[in-house]
Amino acid sequence: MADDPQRNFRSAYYEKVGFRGVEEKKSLEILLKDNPLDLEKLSTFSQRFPLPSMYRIQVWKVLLGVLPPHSDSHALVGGYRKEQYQDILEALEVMRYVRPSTPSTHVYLRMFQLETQVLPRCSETLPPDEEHEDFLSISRAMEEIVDDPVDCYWLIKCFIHQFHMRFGDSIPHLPKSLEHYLSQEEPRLLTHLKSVGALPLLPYSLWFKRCFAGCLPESSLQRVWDKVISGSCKILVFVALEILLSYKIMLMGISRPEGVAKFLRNIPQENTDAIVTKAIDLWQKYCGNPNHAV
Amino acid sequence: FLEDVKCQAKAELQASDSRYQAQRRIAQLLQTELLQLYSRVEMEAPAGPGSCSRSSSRSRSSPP
Amino acid sequence: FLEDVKCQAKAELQASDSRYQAQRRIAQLLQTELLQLYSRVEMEAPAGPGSCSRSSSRSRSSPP
Repeated sequence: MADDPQRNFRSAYYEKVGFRGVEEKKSLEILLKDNPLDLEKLSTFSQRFPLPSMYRIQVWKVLLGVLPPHSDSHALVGGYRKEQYQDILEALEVMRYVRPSTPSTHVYLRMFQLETQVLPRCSETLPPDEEHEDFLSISRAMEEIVDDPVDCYWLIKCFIHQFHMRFGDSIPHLPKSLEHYLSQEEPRLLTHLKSVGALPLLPYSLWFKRCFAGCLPESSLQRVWDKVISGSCKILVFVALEILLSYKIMLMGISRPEGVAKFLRNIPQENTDAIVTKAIDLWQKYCGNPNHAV
Repeated sequence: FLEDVKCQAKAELQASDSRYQAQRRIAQLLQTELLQLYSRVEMEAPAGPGSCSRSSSRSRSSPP
Repeated sequence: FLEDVKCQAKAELQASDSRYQAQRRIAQLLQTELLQLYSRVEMEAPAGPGSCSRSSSRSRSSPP
């Protein structure tokens, strides 16, 4: 679909002059008319192109299994999802896990805990702590991307579930992979990070467990999540790598490992779009056909 | 085509079942909560008229 | 044969749905009971702020 360099050149040109992804949008619209939807084709599309924002939620819902591939089941299943959401919420309200003042991300956490049977007893419920921060960060980010609370809860739940099922075994290896690609791209920075002892202190949880939720603004984040949801966790390594490369000069000047970690946990929010674009380019360069690059 | 129909039916059934499972968890949780509350009520007011219908011998047993 | 598969799928979905409805009614009954119990407990101990954090001021407070 996209192997033609001529076509890629043209897309890049459109992007520059403001017709970004016109063709991509059309081909996605054709895919979305299929019944049943072809999940493999949708994944491939999402691996190769940015999702147009008007279709993003719809594609995510299908790829994450919130909605089934058969479009004519969407109304029925969507109704079930809504009922399930309302049932759980109502019960939590009655049992006073949830009050009108409870932040919605905490509500989602309690709902998720109820469904996964790890809800603490009401009398023993403490406010969420560090242990829940991965969930809460992802929820906060999802909430910025998705307006409807029912969709938002289901996307959080299925995103987290799918991420663990698919990539749970790969996640522990991502720091090593980052080190490898950094040695290819910028060995001097790697040497510096090693010599000041910052390498083990890099914010790996923020990067590889929260998938950059709370690190990148949502407009950039959703382009990374497009790739994660459609089947790649390797993209996370390249986003981390691009962050390191983008702030190389700054990082080379920091000699305290805590200083490095602190800076990376709070990177400037200005040019994150460019970082993500470069990360995707680099990911495609190293991983070639993204279909096989998990 | 037949496979297709089966797949569709399966997806619908799974979604319906997930709704049922959630409702089951809710009921379990409510039962636990009720048992706890009853046992507390009974301990606080053992002679209270409202609690006489419950058998207090089970009041301190842990919930299922 | 296709009709047959469809019929079966429909029946299974209906069964799942009625299981869900039954479980839902149970949960609703339990919720009603819980709400009543909460209000009774709170009338007996009006100083308690809420069920979650309510610490019984009476001498026979239940263990956690």
